[in-house]
Amino acid sequence: MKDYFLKFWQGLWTIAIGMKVTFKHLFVPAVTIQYPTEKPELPERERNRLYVNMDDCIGCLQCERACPVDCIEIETVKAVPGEDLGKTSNGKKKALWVTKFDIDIAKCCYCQLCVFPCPTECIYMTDVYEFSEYERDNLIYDFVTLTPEEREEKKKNYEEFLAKKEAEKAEAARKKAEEAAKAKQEEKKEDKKEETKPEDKPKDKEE
Amino acid sequence: MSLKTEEMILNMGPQHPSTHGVLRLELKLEGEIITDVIPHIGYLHRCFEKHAEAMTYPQIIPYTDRMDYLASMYNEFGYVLAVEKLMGIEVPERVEYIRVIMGELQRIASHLVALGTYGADIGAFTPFLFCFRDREHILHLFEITSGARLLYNYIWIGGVSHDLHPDFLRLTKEFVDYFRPKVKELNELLTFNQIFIDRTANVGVLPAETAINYGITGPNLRASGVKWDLRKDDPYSIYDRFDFEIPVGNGEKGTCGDCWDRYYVRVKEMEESLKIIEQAIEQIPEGDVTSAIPRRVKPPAGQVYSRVENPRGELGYFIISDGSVNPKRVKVRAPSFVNLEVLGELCKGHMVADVVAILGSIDIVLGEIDR
Amino acid sequence: MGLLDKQFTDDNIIVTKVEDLLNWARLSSLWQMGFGLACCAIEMMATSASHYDFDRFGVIPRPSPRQSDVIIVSGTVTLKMALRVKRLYEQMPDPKYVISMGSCSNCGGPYWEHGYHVLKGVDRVIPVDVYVPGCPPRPEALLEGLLKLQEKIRNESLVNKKSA
Amino acid sequence: MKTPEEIFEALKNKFGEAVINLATDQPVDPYIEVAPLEVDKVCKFLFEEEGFEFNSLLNLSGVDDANGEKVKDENDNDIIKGGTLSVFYHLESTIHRHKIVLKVSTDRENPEVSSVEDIWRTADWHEREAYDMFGIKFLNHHNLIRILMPYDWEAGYPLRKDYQNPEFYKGMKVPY
Amino acid sequence: MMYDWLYNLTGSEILAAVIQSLLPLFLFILPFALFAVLLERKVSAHMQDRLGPMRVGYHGILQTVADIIKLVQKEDIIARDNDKLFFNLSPLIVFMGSYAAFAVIPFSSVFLGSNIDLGLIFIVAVTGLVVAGILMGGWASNNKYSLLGAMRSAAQIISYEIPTMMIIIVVIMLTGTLNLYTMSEWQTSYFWNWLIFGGPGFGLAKFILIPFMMMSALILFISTLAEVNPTPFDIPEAESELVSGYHTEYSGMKFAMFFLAEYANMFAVSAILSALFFGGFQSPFGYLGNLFNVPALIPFEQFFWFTAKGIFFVFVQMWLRWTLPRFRVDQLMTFCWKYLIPFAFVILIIVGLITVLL
Repeated sequence: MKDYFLKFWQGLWTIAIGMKVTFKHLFVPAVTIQYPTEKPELPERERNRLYVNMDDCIGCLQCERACPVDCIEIETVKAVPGEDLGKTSNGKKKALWVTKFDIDIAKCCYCQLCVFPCPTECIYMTDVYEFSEYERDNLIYDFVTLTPEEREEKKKNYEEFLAKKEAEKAEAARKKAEEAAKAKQEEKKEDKKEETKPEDKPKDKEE
Repeated sequence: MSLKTEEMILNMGPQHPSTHGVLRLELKLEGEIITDVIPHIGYLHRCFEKHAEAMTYPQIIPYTDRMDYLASMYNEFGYVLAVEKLMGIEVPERVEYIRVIMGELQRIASHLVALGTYGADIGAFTPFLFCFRDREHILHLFEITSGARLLYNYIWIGGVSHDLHPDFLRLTKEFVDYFRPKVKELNELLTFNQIFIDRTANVGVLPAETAINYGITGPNLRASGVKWDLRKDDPYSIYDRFDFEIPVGNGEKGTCGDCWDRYYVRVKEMEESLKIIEQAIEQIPEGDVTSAIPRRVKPPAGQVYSRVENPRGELGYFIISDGSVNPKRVKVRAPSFVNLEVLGELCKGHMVADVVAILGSIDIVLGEIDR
Repeated sequence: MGLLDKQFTDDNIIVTKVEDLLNWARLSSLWQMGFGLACCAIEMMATSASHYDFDRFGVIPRPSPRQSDVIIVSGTVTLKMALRVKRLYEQMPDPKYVISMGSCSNCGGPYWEHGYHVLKGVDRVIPVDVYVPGCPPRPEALLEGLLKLQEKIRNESLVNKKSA
Repeated sequence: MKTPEEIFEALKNKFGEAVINLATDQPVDPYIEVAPLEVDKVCKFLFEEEGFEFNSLLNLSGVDDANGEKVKDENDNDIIKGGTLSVFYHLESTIHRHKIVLKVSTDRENPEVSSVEDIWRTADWHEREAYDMFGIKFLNHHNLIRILMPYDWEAGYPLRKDYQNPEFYKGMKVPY
Repeated sequence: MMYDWLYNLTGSEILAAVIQSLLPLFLFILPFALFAVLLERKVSAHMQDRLGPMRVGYHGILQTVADIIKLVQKEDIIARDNDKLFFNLSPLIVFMGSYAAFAVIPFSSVFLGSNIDLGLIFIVAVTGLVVAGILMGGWASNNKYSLLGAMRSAAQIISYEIPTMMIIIVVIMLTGTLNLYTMSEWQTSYFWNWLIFGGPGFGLAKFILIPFMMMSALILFISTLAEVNPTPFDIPEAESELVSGYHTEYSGMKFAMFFLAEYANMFAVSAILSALFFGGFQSPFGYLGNLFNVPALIPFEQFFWFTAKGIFFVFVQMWLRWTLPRFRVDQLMTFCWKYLIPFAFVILIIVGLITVLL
């Protein structure tokens, strides 16, 4: 009988304490940050959207290798010797044209593993977090500063350069082959005079 | 004339306000009384182990965060200890202290979510919001140091990615003083509320032997009266330098090992963690945190099993390496995966409302169960 | 749309006035279906908690799909779960919207390459209105996604349905 | 507190050839190799024996050793033939505070291991997961069905090294 | 009063009676229900340190208007194998049940729905109708959760009507009338004449009665509360267990009817409690009208005091809703049968003795 009343009294008492707590909180000022009007100031190590400062990027593919999700795709084209690609901020000479550098931010898991290995610190995470889209494809960011024609043109003149080099090499090889052939003809002339082993000479010529 | 009652099968389906994520419970009901509960999992199976075999060791850390997304700092801690044990790396003192502070802050944040959602499952919505309001302070601490709110990739193999923020220690001190009265307020509002006690005392009683046989660990095991905490019984990192008690359930409001004990053990554990953080803040030495981080992580061929005291129980990493840069196999012993098995046995004979109470008291996270 | 399924021929003043009112009503009381999958669900809960307060925008978490207007797919949609998401979407009454929150539901996120059990993007199963990137997106990013959705609803028109 | 060597000696003279050897070459923890069909008797012994009392199974993990030889199957993706699948058991006694690791290897074509489910109740889901991921059949397990993957997933066992993604599953494109 | 004025305005009794009973509904209760939804969200927000609706109109004033207009636009889903008749009928009956109670409640001495003598019995009978509506809704939605929710709500409402009836008998013993209007008149204006302080007139009976009157006011508040399902007793639509109980399958305007019926019920409960124990429309400190002897002012003052008391008790209900966890079904029953009914019975006997002896 005693615990019957004790439980009834305890029920009322603990409910009263609980209500005191919530009533007290009616007068505690709200902690809400009213987002669209007051934007919170974020700490400087904040990790939200990736940004690549393209004129510092030397196309070393470190970030592409470090990314666990493989959401960075980079294509580089070697520069033709004559071209001048300018210097990175810390004075390193650039040797590669970066023709394709796009980050699929929809796949990115914001783990910051790509920021640490970058030698010129050109890829880093900004504190921009407002970039939701209506279309999924606008989330693939293309960071290259060259216009599409420039990229084609860079590729084209690299191929020409390659083709030119090929041509020179082929020519050089052909010239060498002619000299070798001429040298062989002189030997053959002398050999004809001495008539030593005729059968192995034709084999050399065929190789 | 016995009334022929036909058994009703009720699906608390993958989308249900109180299944803590995507878990399907198949309840066999007689009226309101439950005869059997079959949990169906796998709705969040994200193939962690397949990813672990395709990534290098440092690249796996972001994926360990996403397993138990409420205690991701502790997942990283467990994984990194396993790899360091395999490679035999010695970590500087300051890093050990940073890891302990971060781990204990994460334990408080994870318990706050557990207690908050438990209150919401029982019906009281205000404690849920109070717990989340206090948790925001911890998230702010994590944000100024590592840059992210929930998934950090902060603890690396051999060190941590950034040193502590200049005013991190001051803010943590402020948080500890701010949070102690808040725990008392939560107790007043929910823990000692008679309706809450009626709903949770003597519900889902887990005796000690079945707990050990089912491999239950963490607050659920300690609530059944077994004093087993890896920080004391199998000490890793520098936990042996701090003095703190292990709260154990003693059946204060009902039989020992019921839902109320599991809830109250977590509340007291938060207070213990506050003590650890205070001691760690005083003793933290100066030093460089990234000195022991190896350029390329290439452990020798072999296998290691290392375990840590995750807020939900014993989190074990079993790593087999074949000497190359990628591990051959990483198996995770997730505490929630093991704790959920006992649900079927705990819920027999209870009512539908109790299933929600018992499930909330075991405090599972689906990311960890399905991996 | 329930009461107003009749076809309207052209845009006249009355329609645009009524249209603004209906759009305003729809966008200022988007009832969200309490449906969390993974880590983004925790950020969604943090958004409805005291610091960021979803309720300011008129968004209440409703337990059942029948009473909800917007389904925020927050977390990884696996193949086993995709069929349920599709059924839930079909159970919602008609003027319904979808916010895909987080990298995982946008396109499979960190699990796109080796995730054999992960659906690569929820837009393969249900039509998505707004993609909120982030892993997990900050609560403010989710609020900004909601504002974008509200913009989209604001210039929806009765005459040519779902034109925007 | 028993060291792995003592445990190995006790098992060796109790079970003879069922217990194969104690491997201590690789770093960190030594493990005892056991024949696949006797593993439940060994575990029963370890569970009940006076000095051992391993009352808690920490972890049961399937591993694809991938030590068979690679061969091309019909549509030219490589398949591992032969070789073994193994299962690791991590046991611990909370009374004596000692731990031991058991390893069981079965061949890859039809892997069969006897189940320890009736000794430790926690083994039930671990074994179902090993079956789901590797296809290791656990004999006399009361309900050996898939646990993580959908129940009607017939595209093989995902965690094997030579697993290929199916093209479609219920009308949804699986690969990216 | 209002009836005679309407009668000579319209000339026919039926029309006057209809307008008179419709007036409280459209003029006061519907706008109050809209206001109560917003009040609930604001109160619950500030109790949880947050702000509640802010962006819809100034400080969220138009929030409920937007909700209702949106609910009108929603598609009205009736599943294929729902029981069509009962599915559509159920929200109507619940809506009707909770609004009919206002026909009898006196808003002020002049403005009164219909002054019937069986006021209290009519209210209990009509709130009993809500049970039928909920059962119909639960059964017709052909959904396991709704069925469970409906079964629970039937058990809960029926078993909580017993303590309500007992307390009503206690009140009738003291006031001698069932008519709410005469009861409010009887508790004349100053607050010490209210029934909770033992009713008008001085004497030993008044002081002995005070503790019992307070206990019976508490029991009446708890048991009528249980019929309206706010959180300590909201087992029928327990959000975390039964998805949302009997109105899981309802969408669009049908759900809006359930939604508004619930808030109207909240006001009905607080109106009954204030009418019985807290002097209905009597002002606690006498009337300004008498002070400046402007008799026309009194009805408006009374109306003000009536709504003030109503809103205060609605606030107390919200306060309870956002603090307390939820009962389990069997605990709900034990609380009713083992605690409320014995206490009500003891009070019944003692008050009976007091009225007989003194």
